[in-house]
Amino acid sequence: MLMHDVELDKPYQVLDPHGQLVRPMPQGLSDESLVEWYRTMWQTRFFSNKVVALQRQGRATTWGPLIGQEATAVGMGAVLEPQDWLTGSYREAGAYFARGFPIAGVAYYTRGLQPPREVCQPGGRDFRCLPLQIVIATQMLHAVGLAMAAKIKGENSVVVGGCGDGATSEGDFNEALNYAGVFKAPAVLVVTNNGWAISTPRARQTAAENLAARGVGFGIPARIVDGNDLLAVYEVMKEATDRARAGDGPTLIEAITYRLGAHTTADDPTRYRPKEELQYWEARDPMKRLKAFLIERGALTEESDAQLVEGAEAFVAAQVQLAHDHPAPGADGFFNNVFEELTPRMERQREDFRHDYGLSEGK
Amino acid sequence: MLMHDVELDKPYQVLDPHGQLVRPMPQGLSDESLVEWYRTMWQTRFFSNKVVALQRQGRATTWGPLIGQEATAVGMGAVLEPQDWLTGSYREAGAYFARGFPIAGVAYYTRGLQPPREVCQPGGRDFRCLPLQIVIATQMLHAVGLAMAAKIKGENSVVVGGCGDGATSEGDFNEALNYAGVFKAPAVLVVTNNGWAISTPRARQTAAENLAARGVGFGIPARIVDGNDLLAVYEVMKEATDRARAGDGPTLIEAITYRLGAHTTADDPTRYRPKEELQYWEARDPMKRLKAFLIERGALTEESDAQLVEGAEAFVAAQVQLAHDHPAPGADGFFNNVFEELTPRMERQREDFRHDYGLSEGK
Amino acid sequence: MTMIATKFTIIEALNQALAHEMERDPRVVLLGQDIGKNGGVFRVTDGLQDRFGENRVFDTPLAESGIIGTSVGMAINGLRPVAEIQFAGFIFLAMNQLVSQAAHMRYRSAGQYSCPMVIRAPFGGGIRSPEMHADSVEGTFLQTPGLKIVVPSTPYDAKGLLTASIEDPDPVIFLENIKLYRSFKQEVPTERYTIPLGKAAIVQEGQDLTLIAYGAMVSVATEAAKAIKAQTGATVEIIDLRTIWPMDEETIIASVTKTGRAVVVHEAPMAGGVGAEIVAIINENCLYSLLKPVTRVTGYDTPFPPPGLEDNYLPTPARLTSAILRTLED
Amino acid sequence: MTMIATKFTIIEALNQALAHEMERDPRVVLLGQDIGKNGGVFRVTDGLQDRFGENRVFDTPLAESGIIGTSVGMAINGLRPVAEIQFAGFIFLAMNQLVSQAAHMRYRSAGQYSCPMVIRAPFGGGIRSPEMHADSVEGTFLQTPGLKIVVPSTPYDAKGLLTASIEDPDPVIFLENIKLYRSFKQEVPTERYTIPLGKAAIVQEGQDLTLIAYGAMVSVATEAAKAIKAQTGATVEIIDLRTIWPMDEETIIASVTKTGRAVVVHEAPMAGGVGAEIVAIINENCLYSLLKPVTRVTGYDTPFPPPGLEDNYLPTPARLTSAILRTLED
Ligand SMILES: Cc1ncc(C[n+]2csc(CCOP(=O)(O)OP(=O)(O)O)c2C)c(N)n1
Ligand SMILES: Cc1ncc(C[n+]2csc(CCOP(=O)(O)OP(=O)(O)O)c2C)c(N)n1
Ligand SMILES: [Mg+2]
Ligand SMILES: [Mg+2]
Repeated sequence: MLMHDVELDKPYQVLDPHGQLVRPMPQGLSDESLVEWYRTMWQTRFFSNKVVALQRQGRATTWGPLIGQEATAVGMGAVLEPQDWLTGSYREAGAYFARGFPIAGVAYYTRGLQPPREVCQPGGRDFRCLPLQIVIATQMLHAVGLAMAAKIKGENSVVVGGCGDGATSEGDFNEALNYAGVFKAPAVLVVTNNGWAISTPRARQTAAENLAARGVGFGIPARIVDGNDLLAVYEVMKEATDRARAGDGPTLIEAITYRLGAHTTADDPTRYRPKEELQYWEARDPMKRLKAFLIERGALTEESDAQLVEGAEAFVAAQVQLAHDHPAPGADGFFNNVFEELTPRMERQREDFRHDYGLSEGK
Repeated sequence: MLMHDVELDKPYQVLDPHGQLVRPMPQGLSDESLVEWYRTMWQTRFFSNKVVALQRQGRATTWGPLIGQEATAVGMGAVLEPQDWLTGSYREAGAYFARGFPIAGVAYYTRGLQPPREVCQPGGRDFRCLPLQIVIATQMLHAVGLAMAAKIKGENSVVVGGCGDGATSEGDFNEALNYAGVFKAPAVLVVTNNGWAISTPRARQTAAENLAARGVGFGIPARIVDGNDLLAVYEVMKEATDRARAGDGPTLIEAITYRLGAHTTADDPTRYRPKEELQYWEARDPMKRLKAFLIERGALTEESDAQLVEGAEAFVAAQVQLAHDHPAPGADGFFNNVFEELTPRMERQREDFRHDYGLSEGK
Repeated sequence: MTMIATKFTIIEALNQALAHEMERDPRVVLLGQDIGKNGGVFRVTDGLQDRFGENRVFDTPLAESGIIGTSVGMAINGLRPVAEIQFAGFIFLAMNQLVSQAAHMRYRSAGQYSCPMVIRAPFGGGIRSPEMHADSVEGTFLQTPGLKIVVPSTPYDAKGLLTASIEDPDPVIFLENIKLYRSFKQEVPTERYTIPLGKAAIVQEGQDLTLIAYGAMVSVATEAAKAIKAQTGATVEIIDLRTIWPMDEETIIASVTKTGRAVVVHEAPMAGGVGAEIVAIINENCLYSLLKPVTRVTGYDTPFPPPGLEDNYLPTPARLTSAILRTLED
Repeated sequence: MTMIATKFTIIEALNQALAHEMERDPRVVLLGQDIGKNGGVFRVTDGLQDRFGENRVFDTPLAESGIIGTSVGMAINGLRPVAEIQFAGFIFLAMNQLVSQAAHMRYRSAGQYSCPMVIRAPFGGGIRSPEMHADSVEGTFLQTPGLKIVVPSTPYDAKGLLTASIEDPDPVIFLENIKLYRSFKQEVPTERYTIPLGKAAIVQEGQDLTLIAYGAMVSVATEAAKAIKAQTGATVEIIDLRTIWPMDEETIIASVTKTGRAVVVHEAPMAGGVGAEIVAIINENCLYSLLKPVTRVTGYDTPFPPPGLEDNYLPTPARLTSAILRTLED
């Protein structure tokens, strides 16, 4: 089913925008899992909206909304096994949640602080999610490196690296594809094509008709998938991670979706984006599609849905609270973790800082 | 004839290895031009061999031999008009010569000095060849930038950028393809695939079957050409520069050839390269092929060929002599051309240097 | 020529400088991420694409090396590109094109080709921006001969220095403190003018200590100097470098020779920062006038901290004041 | 433990260190361009692919950002990559992965992930190498908190410092002077040993002046010190930094406090080089002991010159001697 040059012009779909199956259900999917992921999609949406609200109140740093992309994100993270790794940009937080990474971890981050181990690894479990990446495309090389290490060590783990459509223009993205191909790394490289890189439309990002075509030139199989269709994303991701796990190497996946929100809380999309486009995509909301399907299937009722949605909101609120209740590092916390140990000069600088800041008796 | 995904697996050929036409002669080619280019190919070979000899005598810096790749190089430079630009790596010197850039310019460079304007631009003509590039792949972005400028200014000039197969792995190469595509730059990006990047074979450089396939992912038409067939290289280059000149945008060209020499005078290819491979390619020497064709065509006789070859060697010797006779910059010459003017501190540093070096009375 | 001056922010002053130069010199083109329709994430290029067309003001793909690398080509082929890097911390993705190419082209071509281009980039802390959005890079580029480094501290300077940078025959990296972008307005002539590169400004004269600053640290310096005056009566001479490289050694040397004491302040980490070079210059030229060691008040030797801790990292008037007090002690 | 020592070049010492660590620690892997079958362009990794297999010693595609970026991933996932950048000047292509990623990973993950990795790269002048093959980059990285910088000057140090670097829990850039690679042999224990990072060596003790050097400049310093001794009878204390960052301030301060005079020497350009930081450290800690300004003998503020002129650019014993003489004057 994975292919080089064929079918690169139409996204793979399982559910149509009305939630009707256009292909058979992917194998091995239980209703429980689907409902679980649907819940995570809602948690992701609520969380994003919550942070936007907090940001407006001055209680969160600049934030890039996740809404509209929940199916891609959750599908990306949902297929992973405990031993796998995940690394993505600020926009892939939903994938982290689907993998189990605590929402509180990202909530803590929005306080403008690096979330500590206790928050990211509750119960001591390392979710193997690298800090959300800000420097566009760099994480794709990390993904390939993580995967190369897994292969060298003979471990049966795969790595998912996620980035945006804009990221595909960076040298690092292309070097990542190339290294993945050459080393047959067990990596799945996922491009969430949400149509825009800030104000730059996909069409100005590259002259190619699609981003999956990039795979050809690096000898990597590629797929285009409807990124608002959780079932399709899941299926394509599953297939790609299975391939990687079986030693058959990397896959490039382009998921077509749309950022319904602003680029970040500092952005004004009305400056560059036609209203009709937004309307078009609002009608293709990934939550609506999955809900319709789950209801038709009987896995959900209007009532249980309302409960689930409410529960998701409450869960998010609790996670955010958890993050805000967790102590901030000391005022001098920024001296930690530069190296494993402070250099003698840093010790002196910290001493001076404490003195200036009134943290210690001083010298 | 230019195409995306088709024919990317067989190099375009006009002459077979025995110099027999397998396709019609490219249109508009005179025998005089062919003989002229054949001469430049010999000049390139003699020049390269001469520098290797000089290097062994300690009279030239490290040098990367050009031999085996003369048809690609000369075909790449031969199609250019005076208003066009050319930029390539150390291995593309033959393209510079075909464009008219003085051999003396490169000979001067092998003295370990930056060739000055008087040597590079005899008669005041700027050949629009950027200094041979050492930092792999960077010149491909310059080529695209030169082309973008030509387009912005509405000038009817095209730009050829040349690099090796190894260079295709660098982020810059891929960014160059992408910018070329997005801005529809009048650029022809030529990859001289000589099979090796130092000791790294093409197959370890990328998992893709060929390098031209890279064009697909950037929306750029691509061609593969037999790089030891001057007629084929010429035709493909002509077509690509014509397209660029007509405003139809960039082309990626992969020329398949072979480096018959060492990577550089510091390299020992027997450490990594099978002897049989060398033998295979020696039998496909681009000079032999073109000679056989020109003789069969009556454009050359064994006798006139011998004369031409002898003349090429003599010409090279004279150019090298010219370069060696041209004065070196002063001992303090390395202070020049950092900025248009020396900064006050550099003035003082130069003064100190002159004093230490005994160049002036000192302070 | 009478100059009409109105009050403008740095953003507006920069926008004016760009508009003037584009008006005047058809070779000037602007490129960068989101600089066209969006006017840049900080709106420095607002309205310029509408005014000068997509041929001269254009968005690029998301690739910094591509921005600088193609600018090198455009500059060689007769244009004067003014490239925006969305945040200075991302210049590292274009480091090779900047260091080994843009800054070396005149040198490696023995003067045949050159790169008259400007790289504009916002930087600096104080606005709780995400990772790598606040990093100061000027110190890193001191080891890049062939590159000029400019950091304005006021709207007036921003306009005059940017104009001079565009006019300059060599590559200039022009670093704009985000915190200053809209923090205050100043009278700025609406006409074109230049402020020469390589010349520092004496922000205020003083007798007792020389305080060397640039960018956002100039106003921190001014506050500290006021506090010192109030607390001790001592007068501080403040030098605003304006151009980091080539550095105006003359002005520094004259001042420190006079005052005998000096403090340097910058946001960048201490190790190998601009402050180190300034101390070295003072050491070489006015050691015998020095009454006390030169004090460096800088970012600490850590990465730029996460936004929630940045206030503790950035030099403040209080920290600077106490450093000055120490340096004024006998 | 008795150590058996034989004479080796730096190349051989480095090769031994790599072999020992690979033998000892299955996490150590080597990657880079042409390091496998070819053994690296300088043969530092000669024979290691044969010995440890392609799984642990492998050639990469020609992409420096890829080398460092994948090393970051490998280090996080439990390996100890030792990456070779073919020439240090090409590290600029990987600058972002090194500065914002490798050096920041521990910091940005609040200590959850780290990058124990070594980047080896040859550098330095004196062998007439092509453009960008001789550039010194250590000064550029002083502004990169989170990165350690090591430059050995002898075979003994090369082995001990590389071993310590591989063992170090944080990223280390390990810069090897090409000129020293095969220039002399020295007794090197065949056993494993480490030389602690962050500690300078006193190459020779002296009373009259402190001469601070590293890498290839150490032997230039030794020659100059000999000349000074012969000409004036003055004794020069030579400090070999070994680790550029974190810098061994203690050793520098103790020495300069004793001698009252100092000269710093490096190949890199003067502006913003390691010398500037050293002068700043001396200024801050031993100004009152200083009898003369500290002198910097460095590359000039120009790009590294073309090979035909490099001898005029590089600090020589003669240039250093005359700078020492000036610094010794009253
Ligand atoms: C290397 C780098 N350059 C520029 C930026 C500024 N920036 C942040 S997000 C963004 C657009 C990213 O677009 P895309 O990859 O499509 O991801 P999306 O935001 O749409 O999820 C840009 C240019 C950055 N963070 N890193
Ligand atoms: C950025 C960079 N990395 C590494 C090198 C060292 N180096 C010089 S030539 C070369 C191989 C180049 O191979 P290819 O692009 O195929 O060109 P060829 O030499 O075969 O013509 C390498 C790795 C370099 N010059 N620049
Ligand atoms: Mg996007
Ligand atoms: Mg090659």
